Amino acid sequence: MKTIHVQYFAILREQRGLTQEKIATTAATAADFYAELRARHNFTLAPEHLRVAVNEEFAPWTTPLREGDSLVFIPPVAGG
Amino acid sequence: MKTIHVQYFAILREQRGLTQEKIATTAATAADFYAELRARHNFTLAPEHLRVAVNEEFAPWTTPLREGDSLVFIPPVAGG
Amino acid sequence: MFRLSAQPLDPAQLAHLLHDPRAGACVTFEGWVRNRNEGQAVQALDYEAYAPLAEREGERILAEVRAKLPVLEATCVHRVGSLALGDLAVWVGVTAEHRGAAFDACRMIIDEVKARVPIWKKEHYTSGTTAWINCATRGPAADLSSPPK
Amino acid sequence: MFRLSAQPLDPAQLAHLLHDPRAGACVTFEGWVRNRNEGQAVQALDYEAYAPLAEREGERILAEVRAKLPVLEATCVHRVGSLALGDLAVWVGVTAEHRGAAFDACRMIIDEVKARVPIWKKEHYTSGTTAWINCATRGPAADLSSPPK
Repeated sequence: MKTIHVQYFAILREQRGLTQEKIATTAATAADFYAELRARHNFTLAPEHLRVAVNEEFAPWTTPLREGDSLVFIPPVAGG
Repeated sequence: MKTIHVQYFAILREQRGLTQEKIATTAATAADFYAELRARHNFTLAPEHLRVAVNEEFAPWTTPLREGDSLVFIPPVAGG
Repeated sequence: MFRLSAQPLDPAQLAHLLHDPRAGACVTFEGWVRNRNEGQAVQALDYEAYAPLAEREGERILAEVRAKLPVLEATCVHRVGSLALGDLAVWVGVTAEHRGAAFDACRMIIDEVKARVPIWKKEHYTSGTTAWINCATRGPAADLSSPPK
Repeated sequence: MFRLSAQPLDPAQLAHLLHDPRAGACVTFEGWVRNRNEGQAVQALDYEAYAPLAEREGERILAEVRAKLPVLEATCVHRVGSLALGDLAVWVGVTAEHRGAAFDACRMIIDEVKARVPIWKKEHYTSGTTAWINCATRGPAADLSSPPK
């Protein structure tokens, strides 16, 4: 069991109804963790449309989670 | 014999030492007229490096001269 | 320099930062909030950013462009928050000795910023609906995420 | 609109003329007097134009670009007279719904203006010599036309 800090932005923030939370999880990787959250909160975006950031840096979905990691799931961007 | 109004710009103005003049000439075309002026004033620019404007519009070198025409010989441009 | 701004952008002030006696060319791009997008009448929009990563990714883009092209200065500032029609959403300014590099760099920066920097745009339509751009799912799901107000 | 100006150009004021609720992109080009050209240290320069034809040819360029690309507004103003280092020599501004057309049009305008509009530039070098750009003849003739002062 690890405690992970998640921040939500844009459509994920609206779908979750929160800007951030701490979650205890047994998920091994960032991908497993998103699958868990998506099932729980009915996020509409499939993981292939997202990127993930671990500790404020883009990271592979296969990144193993460590205690205290900070995660952000990045919906398709639309600056400009 | 026709009277032609000539305006000089840039390097031609400096080489002629005048901004404009009226010239009586027997030259038949714009090309003949430049050849006449070039010989008289030692203009350094060959006609292939110039364009000519007749009555405020670009024109072919073969344009016949008419009484009262206004001519400008256009050195290579360098705006911007 | 890449940065996010919650305050309105002042192009004249931003351009001042680019002055350089070696510069012969300055190309700027301004992205404005326009009144239509893909056939829908837009009323306003919100930009939201994941600031620490957005700023880092923005700086990386500027560094990449500087490594590829002979530019003197390159700056990008992106608004966050609520914007009205006609507001300036993003400003990019590039100086170079010659115009070719300034045009190419300016375009590369805005293209990369739009593709890579974690900034999101929510459009508010005059119809009362909203949409997170590029996040629409097919069919009714898009409406579930943005009910008419 | 294409025009010549004997007065300093104000980019902020010029950009204001381009505002349009349909515009999503505004690209500007500024040509500045830089301190070197082809290895020579520049001190100042003069621009001279054949005004009636310059304005007509400039308007033709803008019309051609508007016929080729989906732009909303396109403006170019060129300085004439004596300019100092860092002064703004030419300003081009283009708005369009989308950035691709704005970038392409802005670049096409400045390229064509430099190639076709009867405006001439005389550079004054710190060495005391001068040159009419693009008018140099080979060897000593160039010096005859611009003796050291």
